[in-house]
Order: sequence, then structure tokens, then C-alpha cells
Amino acid sequence: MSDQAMRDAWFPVGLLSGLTRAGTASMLMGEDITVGLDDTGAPSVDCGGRKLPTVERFGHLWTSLGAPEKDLFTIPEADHPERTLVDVGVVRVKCSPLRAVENFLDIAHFPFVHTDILGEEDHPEVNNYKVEVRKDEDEVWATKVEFYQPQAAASAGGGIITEYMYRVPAPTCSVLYKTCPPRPGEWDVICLFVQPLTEELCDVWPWMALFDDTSTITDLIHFQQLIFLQDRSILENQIPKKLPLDPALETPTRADLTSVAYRRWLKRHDYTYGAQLVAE
Amino acid sequence: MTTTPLSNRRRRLTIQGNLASPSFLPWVERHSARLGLFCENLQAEETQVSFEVEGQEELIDALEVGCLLGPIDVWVESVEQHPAPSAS
Amino acid sequence: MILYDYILSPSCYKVRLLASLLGVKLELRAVDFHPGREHKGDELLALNPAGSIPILVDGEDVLTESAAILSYIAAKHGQNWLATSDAGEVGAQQQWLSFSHRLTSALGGARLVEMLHFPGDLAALQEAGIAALRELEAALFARRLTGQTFLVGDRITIADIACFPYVALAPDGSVSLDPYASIRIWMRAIRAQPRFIEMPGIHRLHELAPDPLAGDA
Amino acid sequence: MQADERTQWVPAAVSTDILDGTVVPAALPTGPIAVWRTASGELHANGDRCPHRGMRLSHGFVRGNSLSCIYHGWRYGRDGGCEHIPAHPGLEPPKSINCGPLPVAEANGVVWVAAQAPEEAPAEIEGFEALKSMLFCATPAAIAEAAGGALKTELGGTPAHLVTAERTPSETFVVALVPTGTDVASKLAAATALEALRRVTESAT
Repeated sequence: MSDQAMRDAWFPVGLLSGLTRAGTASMLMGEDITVGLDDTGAPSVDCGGRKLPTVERFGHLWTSLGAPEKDLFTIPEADHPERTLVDVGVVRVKCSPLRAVENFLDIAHFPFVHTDILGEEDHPEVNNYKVEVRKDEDEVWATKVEFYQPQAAASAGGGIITEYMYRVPAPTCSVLYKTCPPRPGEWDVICLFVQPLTEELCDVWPWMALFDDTSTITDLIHFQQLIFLQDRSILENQIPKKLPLDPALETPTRADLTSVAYRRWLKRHDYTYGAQLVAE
Repeated sequence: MTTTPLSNRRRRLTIQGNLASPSFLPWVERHSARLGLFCENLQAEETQVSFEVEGQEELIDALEVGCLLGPIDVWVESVEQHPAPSAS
Repeated sequence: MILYDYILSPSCYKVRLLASLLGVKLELRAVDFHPGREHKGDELLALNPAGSIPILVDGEDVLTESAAILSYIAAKHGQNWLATSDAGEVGAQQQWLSFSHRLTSALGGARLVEMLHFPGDLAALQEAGIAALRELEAALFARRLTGQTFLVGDRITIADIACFPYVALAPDGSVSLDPYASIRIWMRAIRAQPRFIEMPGIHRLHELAPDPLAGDA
Repeated sequence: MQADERTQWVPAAVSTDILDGTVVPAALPTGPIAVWRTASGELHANGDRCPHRGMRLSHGFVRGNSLSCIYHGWRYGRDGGCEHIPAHPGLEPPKSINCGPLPVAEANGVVWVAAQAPEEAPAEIEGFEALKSMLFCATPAAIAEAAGGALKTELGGTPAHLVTAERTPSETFVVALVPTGTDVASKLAAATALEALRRVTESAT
């Protein structure tokens, strides 16, 4: 199976606020790239002398090794002027880029990996929720996901039932919409943008657009880094390293439906860079 | 006479998609066995496979979820569950 | 006491951990270390010209070295977490506090390269880290032979707190802890302390919490 | 792996290094394993891979007679069968969801594990007990050569046996055994000598 479908996708490669003329050496799907600013001060990505297409969005620079058919997805909710936009920074993880996204879509691990923050052992039950592939946008959506959380966000005072919606608009990106305690009726937006360095190594760029009048930006960054880094030791210790597209050696249940929908969508589109096709 | 837990259900699962690979039926049976379920009254065509299983609702759901993904050489379009006549 | 703190810093975690174990309340000031590099900004450089965290401010006292901060908090709130006046204990405590700096530069350095894109010679840092872990393992094995669990004296002290975080987070820098049985037992004894707190990458011992299923048995 | 290799006992850990109610990582030639003791001290081993989503079970935790995965808390019993799935608390999991229990035995204070049940118990080395385990970045042959041509040797003046298991082509798990009843000072000297043996072996490799 070829990697062409993934090569034609958009990937985050740096924070717009961190680009320099000197450039930063990085990697995309096994190829060396340099990410920085060109002579005119415009963002630029070079791959062995070839200039790659770029998009500036959500505080990050995006690029592609191939020829993307579609524009990079949008997040209309994030345009609200009263939202605080938070560049969380980068964390490198020794795992498949697809595993990093799959973990982000999972709520059942909250009581054990994010204990007393996003979940607690006394409330581990995952109620049924709805998962679909939205045909027009060609995106995976999980909705009506509910979970008990002791401290849902930096600004949350106590335990609440939090409602989530998960969206996968690109093979290594996920957008999470989550109950916003200070603004009933609105959703906090928390994104996981993953840069595939190789099939078993990735850079993760979390990004958020929140309603939060009480926390400092630094508090918000720390909270998100706290959560994401609790996952890192899990991601680096799953066997096999690549994400299995055949669950023959796994036991998904109804609680894993978002994971299964994501893997199905990857399989349908040949987004197989970082995936294991046959179980072993 | 054996007694079964109250939560036990008997269901017919109908899988639709491109299921022509010879690996698919053994895969379904292995995955069922992994969940402690046994496939009965199996009917298989290239685009549709259906069978009955009896067991706890959440295990039958887990079988449905596993089959949705299936092995790499088949594409499962949908899996539907319907009540099946009780065996007893 | 005010602690200038970063959630992912093992050195800041040492201070938070000791304070928690001693029941001391800290006022935390979150520093945007990554990606903001706030510790290199004017305000924090005025407080600590070295440009590092943690920084502890307690009235007139400003401390910027984690081993010194541990000593300070223990002196104020937990004398039994310090060496007694016994020369052997004093020496051993200082030995391990100094050793903790080697862990910081080697294992901590590998972690910054592997996790947060810092520059550095990863292979050399990992090699130095493995050498330090082997040394610690040998010492802890020798302690076990004499019936002891911790590094100094007959109890947990700031020497253990100073060395624990960078050891526990060695896998963040791609240094495996699997070969070190005595280190594993020592880390477990620290994690089992009452009022132990976590940091990302160091999980709590779930088995110490009541079993939610116990009522069903 | 050959069938006869699968039924070989492989040294996996020192008995006293696995406390009651804890799990540790180890390895067989077939792959990583998790070795654990129930709260009452009973020893078990299984594949280091949760059948749910592949998380290493050696990162998990032991409560009573069960081993739980740290990722989603799936709980496995002494027979390896799944006992509880927290996301579906009302479900009674079938034993067919299983983390693959492995034959395990203790002899000379060493924990031995096999991929398939061997016909006989691990061979006893009369009068010796495990002192310490250590990972050498060397092959078993290089270790034997550095130890003087055989794995029966002496360490710091104390007679010793080394039992070895190749973990990777460049790494070998070693357990040093010393006579039962060896005093603390001699044990310490033997452990120090084992460190020296590792330095010699690794610098020769």
C-alpha cells in the first residue's frame, strides 16, 4: 500500500510564533525538512531544495509533502473574539502518530491515567454515544459522549458530568469540543495536531481556543501539558508500536467505538503511514 | 438444563461489505471465540455474512465493534443486530 | 513560601513533593518554561540570574538550587528528613544531593532532547545516565543487604526526594528502567509514602486506593 | 523459536526482587513478559500485552489476586482470564479474554519462566541462592569467557554460579548465585565483583 494519501494531507510543523530566518531542522514522514522564514519573512518549508506548500492557521504552520486536494480544515468556533487562543508547544512522543490521535479520542482511560482530574476509579462507566462519518465533510464525529470528571478544566471547581464531541478532520488531527463550565451552551475547543516524523515517532502540538476569564495563559498551558504528558508513558509502551488496523489481537468494546471509527476511516482512505495492516 | 444470565441475548448479526476474502469467516469465528461467543446458523455470501450468537449484550456489542474493522483484506460497510429466535 | 513552578520540571516537582509529604502549603506561580521561555525573561532573571527554575521565595530568602530548597524546607518543617549530626549520615546526604545534579544533567538532559526539542548529544547523555543508574542500583542493593530501603540512615530523607524524579522519568529520555530491581523497589517505597503526589510520567500506585470492587466480593 | 526452546525454563528475575502485590517487566525469547505476585505472594507470569489495546501489563498494578492494566483498568486473574472491564462495569467478562498465563517456577531464589510448560522443574543448583540480577551489554558467551571460561566462577572470594538469558543479541540477563548462608560482607564483595565482571565483559565487547 502506498503512502500517497498521507503525503497529500496537511500536517503541523511548527508554531507561527516560533519561526526564525535560521530555520529549524525537522522531519515529515521520514523526510528531512527545514521550517522557518524565507528572505521576505514569509513562512517557508524546504524539503531537499523543494519548497513545500504552506498554510498558516490555528497558530501553527502547516505543510504537505504532496498536493493536497482540499484546503486545511477550519474550526469556525475558534474564531469567536472572546476566546483565549493557547499555543501549548510541542512534545515529542516515541509512538505512531496515529496512536497519539487514537488515545486523544479515548475517554475510558481517564480514571486510570488522569486520575482525580479527568476521571476517577469510582466512575469508570462509558455510556453509549454516537459515532458517524459525516459524508459532506468526510470527517469522523463522535457526539453525546458523557463522562464524570472530578476537575474537567483548569477553571473547573468540582466534579461534573462533562459532555464531549470529538472530530477527526485530518488523519493526524483531532478537535475536541467539551462542556465549558463558565459559559453554559458554549464549547471549549481543544485540538491535538500531530506531525508524523516517522511511522513510530511524532511531534504533538496541542492547541486550544477556550472561554476562560480566570486562568492565566500559563495556567492553561500547564494544565494541558499536565494532561498530555500523563499519556506519554502509555503511548510509548503499547505493543505493537504501529496502530493495528486489524483488531485480531485486540478486544475493542462499545467504549472503543470512536477508536474503531477512526481506524475504519484511516483504512478507507489508505491513511496507513504509522499503521500495522496485519495483526501480529 | 443450563441456566443463562438474565442479561443474555440471542442476536442475528448481519455484516455487509466487500467480504469475499477467504480469511473473513475464520476471522469472525476467532474473534467470536475470543469474546466467548459461538457463531451459529452462519450464512455467507461475498457481500453479506450473517450468523446468530447468544451471550451478554455488551459482548455481542463488542463483536459488532470488532467486526466493523475486520481484517485488512475486507471492507465492512455495516454491521446490524436483530433479535434472533431463542434457541431454548 | 512562593514556588516559581513548571508542571513538567522534575526539579520543581521535587519541591512540590517534599512540601506535600511534609504537609507544607506552597503558593505556586506557574512559569511558562515551554514554549514561552519565561524563565529567561527579565522578571525571572532579576530573581534568579541563572535563568533556571525552581525558585523559592520565603520572605527575604530566595533560593534557586533544588537541593538547597529541599534542605531549607526540611530544616523549617521536617528535621527528620535531614541527616542527623552523625558524620556518616551528613556525608551520605551531601553525596546524594551532589549525585542528584549528575542525574539532572544526564537523564534530565536526555529527557529535554527527547521530549522538548532541546539541543544536546543524546547518546552521550544517555550513556552518562545509564552509568548513574548503575551506580544508584549498586548502592541501593548494598542498602537492601543491610535491611535498609532508602539512601541515608534508616528513613526517607531529602536525599531520596532529590534523586527520585529524574530517575523515575529516565524513560522520557529513552533510558529504560527495566534492568534495575533495587531502584524499582526504592521508587515504590517513595511512591507509597502518605501524601505522595504525582507528576506527568510518574503515576500514583492505584493499588493503594480502596478497590472499588471490594464491596462486591 | 524452536519448539524445544519454547519449553526451556528462562531466568526472569530474582525472587526477592518481586515484592508481594507488585508486577515487574522481564523477557522471554518470544517477547516481553510481566511477572507478578498476588498480595499473598503467589507468583504469576503472562505476556506483557493487555489483550484490550496492547498496553504493557508490567506498567499495571496488583490488587489482591488480580493484575490490572494501567491504561483502562482491565483486570486479570491468576489464570490470566479477564475479571472486570471498568468501562462496562455490569459485564461479566469471559475467560476467553485472556492475557496468556505462562509457566513459572522458583528455584535457588530465581524466578524461571517458560513459553510452554517444560516437562521438568528448573534444575536446582544445590546449596546456592540468588544474590543479584544484572543486565550485561554482552553475549552469554562473552560473559562466560570473561568469568574464566565457565559460568561457575567466584566473585570477590566467594564461590558463585551465573545463570544467563540472552535478552537481545547484545544484552544478557545475568543472575549471580552464591552459597546459601553467605554473610552480608561477602555478599557485598560478590556484588562489587559482579560489577567489575560486567565492566571487563563490556569493555571486551
